[in-house]
Amino acid sequence: MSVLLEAKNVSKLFGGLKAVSNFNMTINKGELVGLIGPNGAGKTTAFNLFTGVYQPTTGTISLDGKSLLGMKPSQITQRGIARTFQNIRLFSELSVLDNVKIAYHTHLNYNLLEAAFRVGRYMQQERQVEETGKELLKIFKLDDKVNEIAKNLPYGAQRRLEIARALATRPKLLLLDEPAAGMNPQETKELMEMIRWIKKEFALSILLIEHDMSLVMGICERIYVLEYGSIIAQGVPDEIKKDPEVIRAYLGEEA
Amino acid sequence: MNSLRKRDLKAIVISLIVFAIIQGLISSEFLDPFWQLNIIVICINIIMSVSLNLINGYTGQFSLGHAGFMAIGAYTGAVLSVNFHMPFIIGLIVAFAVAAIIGCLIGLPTMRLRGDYLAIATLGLGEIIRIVIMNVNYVGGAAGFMGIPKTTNFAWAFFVMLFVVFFIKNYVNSSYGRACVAIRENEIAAEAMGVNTTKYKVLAFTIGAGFAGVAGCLFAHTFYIIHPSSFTFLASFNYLIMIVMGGMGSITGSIAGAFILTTISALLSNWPELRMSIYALLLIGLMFYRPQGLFGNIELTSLPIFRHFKGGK
Amino acid sequence: MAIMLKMDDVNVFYGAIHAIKGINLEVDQGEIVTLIGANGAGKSTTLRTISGLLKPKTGTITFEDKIISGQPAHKIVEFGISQVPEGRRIFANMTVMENLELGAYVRTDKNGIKEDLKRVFKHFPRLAERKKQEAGTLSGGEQQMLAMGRALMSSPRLLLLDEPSMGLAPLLIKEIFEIIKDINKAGTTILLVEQNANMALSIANRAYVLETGKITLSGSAKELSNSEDVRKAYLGG
Amino acid sequence: GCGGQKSASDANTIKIGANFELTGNAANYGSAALDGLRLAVKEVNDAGGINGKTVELEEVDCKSEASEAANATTKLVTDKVSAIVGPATTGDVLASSPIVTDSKVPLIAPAATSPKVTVDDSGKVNPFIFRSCFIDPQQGDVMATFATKTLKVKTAAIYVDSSTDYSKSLGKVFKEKFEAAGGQVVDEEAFVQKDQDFKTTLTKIKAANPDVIFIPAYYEEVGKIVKQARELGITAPLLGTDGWDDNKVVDIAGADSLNNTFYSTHYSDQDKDVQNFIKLFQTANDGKSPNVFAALGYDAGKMLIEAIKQANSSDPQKIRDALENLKDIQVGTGTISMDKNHNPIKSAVIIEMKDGSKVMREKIAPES
Amino acid sequence: MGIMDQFLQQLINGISLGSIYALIALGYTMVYGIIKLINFAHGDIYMVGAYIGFFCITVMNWPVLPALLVSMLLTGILGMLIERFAYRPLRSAPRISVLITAIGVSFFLEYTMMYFVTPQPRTFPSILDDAAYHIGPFVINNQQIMIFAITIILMAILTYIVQYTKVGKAMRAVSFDNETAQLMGINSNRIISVTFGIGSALAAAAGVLVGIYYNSIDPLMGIMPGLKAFVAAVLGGIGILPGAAAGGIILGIIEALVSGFISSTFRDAAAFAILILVLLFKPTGLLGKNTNEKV
Ligand SMILES: Nc1ncnc2c1ncn2[C@@H]1O[C@H](COP(=O)(O)OP(=O)(O)OP(=O)(O)O)[C@@H](O)[C@H]1O
Ligand SMILES: Nc1ncnc2c1ncn2[C@@H]1O[C@H](COP(=O)(O)OP(=O)(O)OP(=O)(O)O)[C@@H](O)[C@H]1O
Ligand SMILES: CC(C)C[C@H](N)C(=O)O
Ligand SMILES: [Mg+2]
Ligand SMILES: [Mg+2]
Repeated sequence: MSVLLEAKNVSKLFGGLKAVSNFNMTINKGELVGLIGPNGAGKTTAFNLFTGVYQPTTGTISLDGKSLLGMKPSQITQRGIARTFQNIRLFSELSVLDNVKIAYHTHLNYNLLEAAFRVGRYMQQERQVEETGKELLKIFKLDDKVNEIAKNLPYGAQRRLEIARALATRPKLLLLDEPAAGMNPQETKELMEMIRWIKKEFALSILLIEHDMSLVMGICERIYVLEYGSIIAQGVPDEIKKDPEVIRAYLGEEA
Repeated sequence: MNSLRKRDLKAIVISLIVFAIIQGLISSEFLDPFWQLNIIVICINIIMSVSLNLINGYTGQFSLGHAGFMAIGAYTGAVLSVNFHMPFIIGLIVAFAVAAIIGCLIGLPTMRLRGDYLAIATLGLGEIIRIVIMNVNYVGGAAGFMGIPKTTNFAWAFFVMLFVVFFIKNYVNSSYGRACVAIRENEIAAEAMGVNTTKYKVLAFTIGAGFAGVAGCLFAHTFYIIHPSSFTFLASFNYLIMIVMGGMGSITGSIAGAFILTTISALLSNWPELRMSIYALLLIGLMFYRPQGLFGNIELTSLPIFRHFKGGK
Repeated sequence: MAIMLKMDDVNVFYGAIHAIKGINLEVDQGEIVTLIGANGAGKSTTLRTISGLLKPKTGTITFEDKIISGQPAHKIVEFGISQVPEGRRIFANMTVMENLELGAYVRTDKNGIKEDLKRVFKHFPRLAERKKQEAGTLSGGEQQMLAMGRALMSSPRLLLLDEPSMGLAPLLIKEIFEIIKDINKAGTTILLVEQNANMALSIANRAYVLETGKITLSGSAKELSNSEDVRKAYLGG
Repeated sequence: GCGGQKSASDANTIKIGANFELTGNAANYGSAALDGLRLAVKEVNDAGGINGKTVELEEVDCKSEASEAANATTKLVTDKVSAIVGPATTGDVLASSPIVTDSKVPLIAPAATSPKVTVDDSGKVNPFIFRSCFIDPQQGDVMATFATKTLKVKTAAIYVDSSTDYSKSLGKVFKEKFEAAGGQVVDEEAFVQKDQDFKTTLTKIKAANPDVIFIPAYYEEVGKIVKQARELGITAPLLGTDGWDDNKVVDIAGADSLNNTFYSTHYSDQDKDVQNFIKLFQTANDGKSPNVFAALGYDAGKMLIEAIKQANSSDPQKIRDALENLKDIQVGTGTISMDKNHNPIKSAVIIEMKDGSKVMREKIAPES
Repeated sequence: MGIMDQFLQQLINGISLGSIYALIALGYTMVYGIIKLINFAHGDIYMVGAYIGFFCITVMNWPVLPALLVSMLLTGILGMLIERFAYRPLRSAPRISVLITAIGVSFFLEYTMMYFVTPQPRTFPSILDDAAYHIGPFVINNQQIMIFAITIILMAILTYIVQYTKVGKAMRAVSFDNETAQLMGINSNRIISVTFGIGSALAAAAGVLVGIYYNSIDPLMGIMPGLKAFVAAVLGGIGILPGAAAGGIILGIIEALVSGFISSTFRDAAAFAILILVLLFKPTGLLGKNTNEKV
């Protein structure tokens, strides 16, 4: 197995607060990894560091062996990391299809004048985006809603759309931040199936943050546990479940 | 897809018909000079509002300095005609370029600001532009620039407007426009989709500023005279009102907003003392009646009646 | 037991969207009643309507024999209903103490307020430690505690809780549910909305199931947790 | 409004446009000049009109703004007036001038004193623009001479309104003449219309310690500047020009502050040449006394009426020709003739303010 | 006068000008803080305050203090009425429409006032004896002292109200989250109304003081100071009371120094330039907290 993402000794300070400290993580190609830990442990911050929203105070992060330091989020997306957000961030006034179309942004290369006068590469590329976009939505059972405004979708559909949109950027690594938040146990079960299927279908690696243990223990191949910005444990689900440190800090007794 | 171009073609034919009718009314002197002038002003205001809408409505960047760029275009155009005797078309092009370049230079640092902070910064920049002009004696300073030839006629105003509207319409319906709208909807998510938000914000600001410059050049050649006081932040408010009234994020809305407000203003000139009070009440009333603007963010042309016009979906 | 809250054929709209379609619901004095349902079923809408943040288009809500529907939100607090809103919504730029004081905004009985403050600190000792801290810097679980403490400061007879476990780590969820039970034992009636239906049913007396704005099932918490339909739809098994 | 083709001068009337600052910063000048013009028109109509035709005034407000002045003038020429009187101030006249030139309608500016009004930068006389007052080089000169000869000062500061051509050009003339007479300009400052606070700049001027301060400006700002200057403890004489000649200055600055100030203007009401006009005006206006700008408006009206009489036509072009050749006609402020630059030859006076009232210090006949 | 003396004299000039900006800015910031509205009509409320004061002093022949208080009271009520009838109906509308409404209200106040009092400036009578105190080479007059003192007093009262009283806490709560404030039992409409009242009364105080200081008022007098006050509020960090006061004074001083040492025609440009520079380095103003949206 080859390494896709590697974070070495990463720390992030907010003022005096060490949100992430000495963080080390590797994700291999094709892996599905979980990241758990108490509230405020620094999980989302880790995502933000991977995607260029924040720059690490110290340490290095690399994708496919190439450093991501100093890159803007948009550049990192072009390199192949896509994400969803803890609090859904759709383009809420736009149609479902437009949400996905925007994600193809980096794969379009007609220039400003071609766009303004609708000549050259414009027509052909626009047609292609429209078609691929619709196909993708079909996979996520959103094809009957292509023209609906995103904010009018039910919550679950919004979560699906956010994942579809992330996939449209054609990532190598997909980061999911609490995809099951606000879902009931049944909905969570369905989501679990979907994540498995995506990983296979799109042949990518996934890193996910989640507080719902049924999901995390159910699908993750490996799990990292964060507390106060530091990794306190890592391993396969069965090890993690039994780890006394994890039970003390996060799971609680009789987990 | 060819239907896209067909639609454009149809729209152009319709525009030509509109042009022919109005030009006929002017030539036959059915419209008196007052209204002839106002029709030109409407075209200029449409350019202003549509270009501002690209910045405010589509890209979601709250700019209150649009009149400043108009001033740049106006003074550039005026200097070229009066002091360098350049043909009008050169004036328009250079006005675009100068306003766009300054827009870009201003946009680069300020587009980092958000919301109301951006609004006040752009307002301030608009005022700075105006105050600098006020201190340049070469263009008449605070006393104004006089003796500009009256070159702008209805044909110039109309066709330049048509060009600008089509340019911006096609722009927003491309991946460029989608990037802008994505920024408006959620900047962080837009970045996560690979949209270089700074680039597209500055680009929208630059293009918007450039076309405001074009409008300014037309404006300068309409009234014989330009004056820094025509380009205060109150003028910028006026264009803002037009796009809000029409509906942010709707080009047809901006056109309607510019048309309606300019016409109302002109009609009210019959009651000079009460004109502004009535105007103010109308404004407030319209906001109560339709807070999201007349068209919201929907294009008039996407309403059902217009569908078959466009050749269907 | 006396009926404390009663919703009678209540309909709520967001513009044209018919979010709540003729709900009938009762909460008795001293109970924990839970409202479960899928995303967007209308659970929060129901609570917001009771609190007066939304006005029902038709139907009435009665609280302790007074009709409260149509009253503004700040009046309803005075009647004795307090809500812990979805997502906590603490006043992040104020201190913990100031948040708690705002909770007691409608009250004038200085001694009563002091009593209740003590009570809150007993339930949530961690808040007592952090009186002076700016609320926005609290951890997620602490913020949830503050939101509940703040609601208790108005000394409500009915407490509405909207997804108190959302986004919390498993350990904290357990803690919060323990506290809810304590509060109820101390005499406050509770209407609880939860996605975490297993937990909710485990502490509730009775439950209602809400589906796209309608109540489709109701009964004792035990009955519902054993119901095949409920388990399939909401409990993940 | 729509279809505004109002009847042009027809068989029985001659229509004259009156375009004045009725609101805005220079409203007092405009309204005064219009009062004077109305008086002239009333007189001729009472006397049976011009060759049987009544003179009709179409009055428009240029709001003391250049662009509005252009709009208002456009409206007048659209309504086919035979000639236009006004606006009062230089800037507004300059804004109107290309329009009347394009449509070949003569315009008489009653009070616009900048030379640019009638003669452009290249020295070409604008065929359609005339005036009924003296010009700025004259009053700039008068004040510079007064400063050096009468007040015997060595240094001056100049504080101009950079938003008016009037003020800017006067500042220039004064500087030239003052330096030519051996004086030294120690500080030059500018403000713009509608400024409220002048103290900061006045502090700077005070630091330069000039013997006099020359402030060619309009009444609103003059009043505030004088007041704030005195508040700052500036005791030096303040010099001004015809823009000072409005009672508003006294209202704002207060009589005390105005002591030790001097300005040039068109006449003094103690002057015997104008007594006749003053009486006429008082009778027509319930005893209200005119100011200089009413007189200039009256003069403009008189000149225009005389030109129409001589042209015996309501044709703008013919009226223009007649205006160009006016000679020795009797107007409110004396007898005047039009020179080749479309300027009448008039004398200037210097007024000193003493406890709120005007005292004539000098009357300077034009050098010709 | 040496350069240092000149500098100090300009500082005095700047502080008195800045105190006026500060007074107007306080109201701006309060209103912004509570409903996130850039109340462009605020400058015109200040104008109305000046006219009411003018009326009291010239027509009713009242002394300054009662005129000031009555003007504050009536203008405060006007502010509440405007909020009630123009802004409250749009509480759930997009912010930009409320902004346009505010511009509408601004035009309405300006031109309706103009219709009744004519556009011509009115001259305030000199009522305070403008005794000037010469301290060495500097001059301070009564009015400058009075403006500064009134500003400081009002500012202190206001800070006390907002920080320590129940109403003040309610204001902060409504400002942070209107809906949740209602869940605390706060009648947010009433609180918003009170905020408008106080803000408008402060503007009225500034209006009367300016009338006395510059002794000239006109219906459009509010436009520029209104804008400057807004700039001052943003400079200090909008929504923050001490920020508004500091912003106002700083702005006044900058303007004075620029006109004193560079050129008064660049005064406004310099004010805006400083604002923009500050924002580029501190996007939420001098005293503002950096509240970057948490991702
Ligand atoms: N932009 C920021 N500025 C200051 N502090 C921050 C910022 N972002 C995060 N933090 C702090 O860093 C810490 C880690 O936050 P983070 O959001 O990563 O937690 P988390 O593990 O995702 O928690 P949760 O499970 O509740 O989502 C917290 O204390 C948080 O308050
Ligand atoms: N402000 C609003 N405007 C329009 N529709 C809304 C609004 N708020 C909620 N809705 C709609 O009303 C319905 C009920 O929403 P509600 O928030 O009550 O659901 P919920 O059961 O609390 O769901 P969740 O588990 O996600 O909190 C949903 O379809 C939602 O989309
Ligand atoms: C009315 C006058 C004061 C006008 C002044 N003489 C000018 O030329 O502008
Ligand atoms: Mg998180
Ligand atoms: Mg909910």
